[in-house]
Amino acid sequence: QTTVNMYYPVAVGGPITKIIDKMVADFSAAHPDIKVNPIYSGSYQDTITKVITALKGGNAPEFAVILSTDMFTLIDEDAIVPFEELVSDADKAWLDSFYEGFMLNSRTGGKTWGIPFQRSTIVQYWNKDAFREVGLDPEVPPTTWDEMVAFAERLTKRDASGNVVRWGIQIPSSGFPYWLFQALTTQNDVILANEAGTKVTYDDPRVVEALRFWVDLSRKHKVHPEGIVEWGTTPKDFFEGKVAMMWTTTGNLTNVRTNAPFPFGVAKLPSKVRGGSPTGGGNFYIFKNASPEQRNAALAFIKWATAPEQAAAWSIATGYVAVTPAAWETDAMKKYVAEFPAAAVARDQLDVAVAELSTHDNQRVTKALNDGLQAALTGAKDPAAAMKDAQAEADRVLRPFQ
Amino acid sequence: MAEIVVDNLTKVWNSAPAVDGISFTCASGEFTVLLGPSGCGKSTTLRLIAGLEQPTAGTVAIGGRDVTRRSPAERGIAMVFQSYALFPHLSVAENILFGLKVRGVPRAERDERLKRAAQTLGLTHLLDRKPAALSGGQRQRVALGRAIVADAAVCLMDEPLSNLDAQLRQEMRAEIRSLQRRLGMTMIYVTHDQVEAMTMSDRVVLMRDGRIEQQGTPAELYDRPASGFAARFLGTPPMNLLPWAVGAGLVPGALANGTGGSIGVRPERLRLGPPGPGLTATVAAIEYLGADTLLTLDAAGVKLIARTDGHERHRVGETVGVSCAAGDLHFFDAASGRRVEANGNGCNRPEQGGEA
Amino acid sequence: MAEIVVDNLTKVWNSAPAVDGISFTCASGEFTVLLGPSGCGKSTTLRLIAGLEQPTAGTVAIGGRDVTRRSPAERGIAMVFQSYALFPHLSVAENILFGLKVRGVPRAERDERLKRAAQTLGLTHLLDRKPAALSGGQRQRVALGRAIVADAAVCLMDEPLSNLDAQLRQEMRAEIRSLQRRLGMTMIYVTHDQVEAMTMSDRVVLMRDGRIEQQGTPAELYDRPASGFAARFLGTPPMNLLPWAVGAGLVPGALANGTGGSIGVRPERLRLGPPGPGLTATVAAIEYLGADTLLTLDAAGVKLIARTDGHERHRVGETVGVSCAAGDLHFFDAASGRRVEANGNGCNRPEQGGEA
Amino acid sequence: MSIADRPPGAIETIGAWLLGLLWILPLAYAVWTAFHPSAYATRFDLLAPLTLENFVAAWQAAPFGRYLFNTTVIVTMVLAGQFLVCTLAAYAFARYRFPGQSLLFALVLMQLMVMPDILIVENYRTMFALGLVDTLGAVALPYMASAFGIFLLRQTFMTVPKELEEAAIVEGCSSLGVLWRVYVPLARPVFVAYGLVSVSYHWNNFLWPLIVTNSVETRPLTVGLAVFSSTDQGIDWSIISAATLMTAAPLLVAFLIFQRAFVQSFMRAGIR
Amino acid sequence: MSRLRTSIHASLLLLPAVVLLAAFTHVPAVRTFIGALYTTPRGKRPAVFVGLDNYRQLLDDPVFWQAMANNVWYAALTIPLSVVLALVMALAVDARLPGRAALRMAYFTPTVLPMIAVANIWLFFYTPGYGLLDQVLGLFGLPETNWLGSRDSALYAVIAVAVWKEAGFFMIFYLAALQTIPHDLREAAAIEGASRFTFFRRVTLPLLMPTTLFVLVNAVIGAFRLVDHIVVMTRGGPDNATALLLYYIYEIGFRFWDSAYAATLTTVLLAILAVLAAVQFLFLERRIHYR
Ligand SMILES: Nc1ncnc2c1ncn2[C@@H]1O[C@H](COP(=O)(O)OP(=O)(O)OP(=O)(O)O)[C@@H](O)[C@H]1O
Ligand SMILES: Nc1ncnc2c1ncn2[C@@H]1O[C@H](COP(=O)(O)OP(=O)(O)OP(=O)(O)O)[C@@H](O)[C@H]1O
Ligand SMILES: O=P(O)(O)OC[C@H](O)CO
Ligand SMILES: [Mg+2]
Ligand SMILES: [Mg+2]
Repeated sequence: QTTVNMYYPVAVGGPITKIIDKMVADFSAAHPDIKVNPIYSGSYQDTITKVITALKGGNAPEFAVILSTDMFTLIDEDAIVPFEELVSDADKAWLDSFYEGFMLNSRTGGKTWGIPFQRSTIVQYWNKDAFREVGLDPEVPPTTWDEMVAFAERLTKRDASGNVVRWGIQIPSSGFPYWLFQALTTQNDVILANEAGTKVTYDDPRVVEALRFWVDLSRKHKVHPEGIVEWGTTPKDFFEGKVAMMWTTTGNLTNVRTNAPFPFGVAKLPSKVRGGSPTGGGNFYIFKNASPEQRNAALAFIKWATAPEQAAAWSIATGYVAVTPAAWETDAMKKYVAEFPAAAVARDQLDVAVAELSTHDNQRVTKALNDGLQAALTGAKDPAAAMKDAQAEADRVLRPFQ
Repeated sequence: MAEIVVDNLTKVWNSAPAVDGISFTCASGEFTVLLGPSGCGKSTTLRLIAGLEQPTAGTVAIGGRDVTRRSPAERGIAMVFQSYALFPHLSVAENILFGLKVRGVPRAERDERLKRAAQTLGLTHLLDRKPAALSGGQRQRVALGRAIVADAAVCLMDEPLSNLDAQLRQEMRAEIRSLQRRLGMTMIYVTHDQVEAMTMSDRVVLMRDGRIEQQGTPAELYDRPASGFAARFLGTPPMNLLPWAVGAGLVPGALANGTGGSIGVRPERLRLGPPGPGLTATVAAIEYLGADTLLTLDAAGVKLIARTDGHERHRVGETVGVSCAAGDLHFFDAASGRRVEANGNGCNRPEQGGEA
Repeated sequence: MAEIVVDNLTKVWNSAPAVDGISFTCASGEFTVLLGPSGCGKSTTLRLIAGLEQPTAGTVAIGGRDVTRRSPAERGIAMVFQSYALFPHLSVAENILFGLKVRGVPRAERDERLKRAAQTLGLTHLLDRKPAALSGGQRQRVALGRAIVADAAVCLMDEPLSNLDAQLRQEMRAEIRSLQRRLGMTMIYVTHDQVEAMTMSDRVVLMRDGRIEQQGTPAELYDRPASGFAARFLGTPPMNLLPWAVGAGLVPGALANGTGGSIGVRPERLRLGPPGPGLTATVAAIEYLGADTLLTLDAAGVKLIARTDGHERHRVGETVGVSCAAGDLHFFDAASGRRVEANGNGCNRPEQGGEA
Repeated sequence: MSIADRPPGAIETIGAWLLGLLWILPLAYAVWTAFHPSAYATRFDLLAPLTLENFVAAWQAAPFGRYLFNTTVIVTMVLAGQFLVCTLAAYAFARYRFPGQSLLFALVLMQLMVMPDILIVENYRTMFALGLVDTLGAVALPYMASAFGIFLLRQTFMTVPKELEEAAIVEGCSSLGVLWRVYVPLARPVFVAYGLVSVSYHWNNFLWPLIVTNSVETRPLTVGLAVFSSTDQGIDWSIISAATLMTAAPLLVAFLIFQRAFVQSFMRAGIR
Repeated sequence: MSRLRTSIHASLLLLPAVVLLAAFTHVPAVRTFIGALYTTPRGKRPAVFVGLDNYRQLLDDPVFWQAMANNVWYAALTIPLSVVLALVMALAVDARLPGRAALRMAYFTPTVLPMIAVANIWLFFYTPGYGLLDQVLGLFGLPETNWLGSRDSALYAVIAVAVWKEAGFFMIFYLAALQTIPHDLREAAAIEGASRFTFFRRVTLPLLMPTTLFVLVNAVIGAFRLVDHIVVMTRGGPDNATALLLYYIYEIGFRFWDSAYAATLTTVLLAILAVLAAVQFLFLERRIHYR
């Protein structure tokens, strides 16, 4: 019997550890020769910390679920093996069975380093009651930036003394502002990083334009709260009626469904030049220090876990997007979508999805962007200047990789 | 102005009363000594007067004002603690000046008072030391200094001289007494030293088990002790308390027959001579004290102590006759231990109890 | 077995010597009293013997073994601290038994000893209390109890009775003395109480400013004080030290003329009578002490104190004649203050200094 | 009642209570939200319905029973180790004079500054080399010698009156005897304080236990708690609060039991 | 006791502490410092000796300087505030206040509650609009404020949490230390007419100095150490407005995995703390009355 350890994070609410345990138990029943040891390892951030600490201590796990964007970090640490080295020719097809949008973050240099597992995109949620209240059609979300601004202006409500009691739109800007910003840049038809993860285009005029749009939402149009908007409280702001429309991960779907005290809608993000959203979430990675048997065992589990039935069950339980088109064809999934059509929005958006910003020395490079975004949003810097500084910093960090 | 009236004062610690309904008055400018055996409640009484403890019952009035619920600071008192209570982080000078600084006495006057007190107490060369670097007696003097400089209307002292040598103590006695007179302080003073009690005080309050056994001038207490306890408590060595039969033998023929009560006579009142008609005893032990010599006498199994001149020589085992003047005898009731007055000039023991 | 030899012991605190090269021997089973004014180095000497301080110079030997570098625990001593040093977190019983527990004395014996000590000290009903809930005298008794139960070969006591009343103190004196005798303890005992020094000790070591002024039996010190200092230190009230001219008047005709030295006479040796050929003085003050009365006399501007019978009555302002026996006079050198022996039986003052 | 412990005036009382209310606000909020449906997490309505669902949900999200046991074992080990190791070391620093003392003390204080979190990679390596990864001992070991404890106890021991040590020595106590019979009992309020603080810290310690443990058998409570804190899908205050109360309750109870130990004033009270 | 024996005793007493400290602090710390002289090893690229290059990089790093400035400001506010509050609290709950036990509990809660959870609760307090703070201020008609999301207020908001956390923690030690002050001193001072304040200033405070030294050293170190709430609440944002040194080190070390640079920063931070601690120690230790 082969034993393999799997680190996994919990990034959404609900009894995730129980679901994983059950998945593992089901797998064991089918593969008595493999023992998978699931090790809950905190949040995404905790998990990568734990993995790399263990790695540096010479004790890395055999495989793990880690953010897709950490791919370059793991490659640079020489921690993981590409799946091409593991799969038989017959399985090559399996590598192509995932949504292309998700694979953008899982491949580089022609090799597949991660397998999509708990993946997401950004979607917009809107409060139908608020729409109705201001005379908007509650079933029609904005589909372009201009529409969004127009809607938001109507939705923003002020009390007698001029204090805002409801904002029209909210795009969170704490934690990983770059991710939400990437939606804006994508819509403005610009890609932030090359596929090799060695170059970024923060100072592209279209990027600056996207940022200026975000800043203008609060400064010029006054339909978006000023300053930094907390990611963690945004859903609550929505439930509280403090905002009429919000952008957040599709992973929040279950949360919104249970907690919103009003009818709500879910839609693809609006478009400017084009539509689109970055993908997000975690991939499976297999680590180098695993023995060949362990690698095969891990691979067996990954394959099993991403097979249509499992992927569908996982998606229904968590709100993540099932990672293969096949999964959406299963009966369970069809039934679920029929019951709850909003669940399909994120998938539908995959057609226009792009890779989440990911480069070598990823955290530093994204921090450069985050800092620039926050500087602009808090009014400390002009968008152009902020992006110029961010570009300079990113270039400095990426120089060794070019 | 600073008369102290203690009325029915009671303090109970977990059900056991330490002070049990005592009342006394200390007139303004008077020097009262609190006397009594260890644990009888002297310090507690002082602390109640100072306001450091809240009484279980009773009141304290100072200068005609009921201060029972007032804070110590409002009572206008100075105090020497039995435990000294020196501030360990302050130098001797700072300890002494603490109260003056607190009260905002001007610097020049402070320095002046400090200088005077330090001189009186022989602390001048120690002013910069911390208490930890002082001898026991020096610490006690610092505590004394703190009370002296205060010039308070009421001064409470709890055995302020117990750790000083005889000579220094004598000087301090004189110093305290004259200070008290000069400033017209009302003083309540706890001591174990009989000489202090007798020489310094205007009044003595003798306590026993939280109650007052007797109060009066020192001479009253010494000459007419109200009870066997009072009789034995004042005077070193203490008064001899003898069974009727033995005591009567000291003044042959003068006393009618009687039973029950006891007869007291002070050691210094006993006269030794050759065996005669009166009491005969053998010398059981001899203690030479320098100025005096104490003889322990054995009169048919009853022990009594006689104080004689320091140079008078007796031998252990010697048989002597013991006598005294009829007026030197004290009578105490058998049951209550209270004093019974000899009626008339004669020494006939009254069968009927006197005061009590 | 437990002889204590102190040799040239010196302790300097920041350059000022507290103990300055003292040497004395306390034979096994002997009771030595350390006497001296406040701050003269008594406690320091005791602490050096106990090993609580390291001497700057000199050695301490106990039972023939040099223990100067040994820890206190190795010296086999018990000690009563001047500050009591009770463990505040332990009850009275636990405080007393502390050392026995440390030394692993069996429980039954511990209980036995505790019971005995508590009874002796009158602490039986206080055994469960913490020190904070005790009166001053009770605390001191606990400290005493701790030393008593130890049954150590050497016992050091620093003013162990200073906070007890006269009566209790007398009992304790007897108790300590008999215990010391019974167990053959070697005792070094610091006290300010003259009576303790005189009655309890086999030897007295009188200290002054860190040095030994005089040592000997109590009677030697009282009867033949080696200096004016020693003469005045022992005895209450202290010896009168008079200028030659005045002192000579006390024994008219007996003394040759002389200058310079001083003449000492103890207050209890002065005899008062009607004014006569000798010294004439007026009564300046009267202090009634109960057993005695102290008269302050003024002989042409020189003050002297006389102790008289407690019942003798004089009046302030009265003129009296003062005299004494020639043998009661003590002579001291003017310059050194040391004793000068009167030669022969007569009382001629020798012009040439005696000893020293 | 002695003057020393008379009640203070009304203004001080009110001030102290206002400060107390301010300080307890987060806990009060946690209690409010934990017992109400999440819709009331931000609305304070006296008539809001009460519920235990948050607790049920929190309890089911992780094996809290087992975690509680692990935490208790870890905390006990840390505390016992700290008391022993720190007491001995503090005693040496407070009462002995030896060459190199200041240097050594400075080195100890350094641990106060070197945040253990910064050293986790190195410490993980050490634990791995010792074969202790994923054991309860590994969680406790790095914290047993605490500069904080040594410093604290040294400061306390330095204020113990010298006479008491001397009395004990005369009574025949060895060095350790003095420590055990005089210093430790006299420092009791400080030991209680340190104990409470140390227990609280390790009860809530997260990163190191997360890194060095891999299994349910060794995980402490905080790892379970972390399931709810800032998940990427937003904060659910109701469940976080319920879980927080669940994990912190034993500490709150312990504090209420032990806080009385702070009023046992006795240092110096007995010597004269 | 001879010097030799004293030294042997002392060494034995210190042995367990020294071994543990060395194993889990000093040796790893030294290895970390040495790491600061090399590049960060990554995967197949081994570490290369670069001498002081990492320090040079640090001098040019604007985020480092920003974190430094933030931290100085943060320390300048949290240290005095938390120490003074701690003392005030200790005095309050040492006295016979009604409900003293409950009050102690209240002050102590920050120590008991896990930071990961409690930081989220603070997040609620600071939430614009319906957050507790804004709800209360709203009663006075004040507009909503983005406490954590604005550069002007974020650092203060974070400081408030730190003070909340630290004051109750230090209070415990002051409370315990207050018990070592003999009652009779308070009595003596009362007799002398000293007000509570005078007694506090002239007696309590000096006698609490050993604890104050302890608390101060810890407060200084704490001001550079306590970053859990930053991790949860602001992650150093907005735009590094709440980045503190240790948080920045944490980010470099465990998010960027640039261990060499993190070691460099650690060394600098340690040097700062060592100097601060030593200054306090040398300055205060001599002025402290210990018994
Ligand atoms: N720790 C110390 N540092 C400096 N000087 C000290 C210290 N301890 C005592 N002294 C000084 O040494 C001298 C002798 O002190 P010691 O305690 O031996 O006196 P003592 O004879 O016991 O006096 P007392 O009868 O007042 O207790 C005193 O002048 C005292 O001030
Ligand atoms: N805090 C306390 N708690 C309980 N009992 C106490 C407390 N303080 C004193 N006592 C008891 O009260 C009684 C009277 O104590 P107090 O101190 O007044 O005696 P005292 O007359 O001053 O004795 P001493 O001469 O020994 O100092 C004693 O029996 C003592 O044990
Ligand atoms: O919240 P998730 O799981 O959708 O993922 C968020 C982003 O990937 C963060 O970079
Ligand atoms: Mg008393
Ligand atoms: Mg002394």
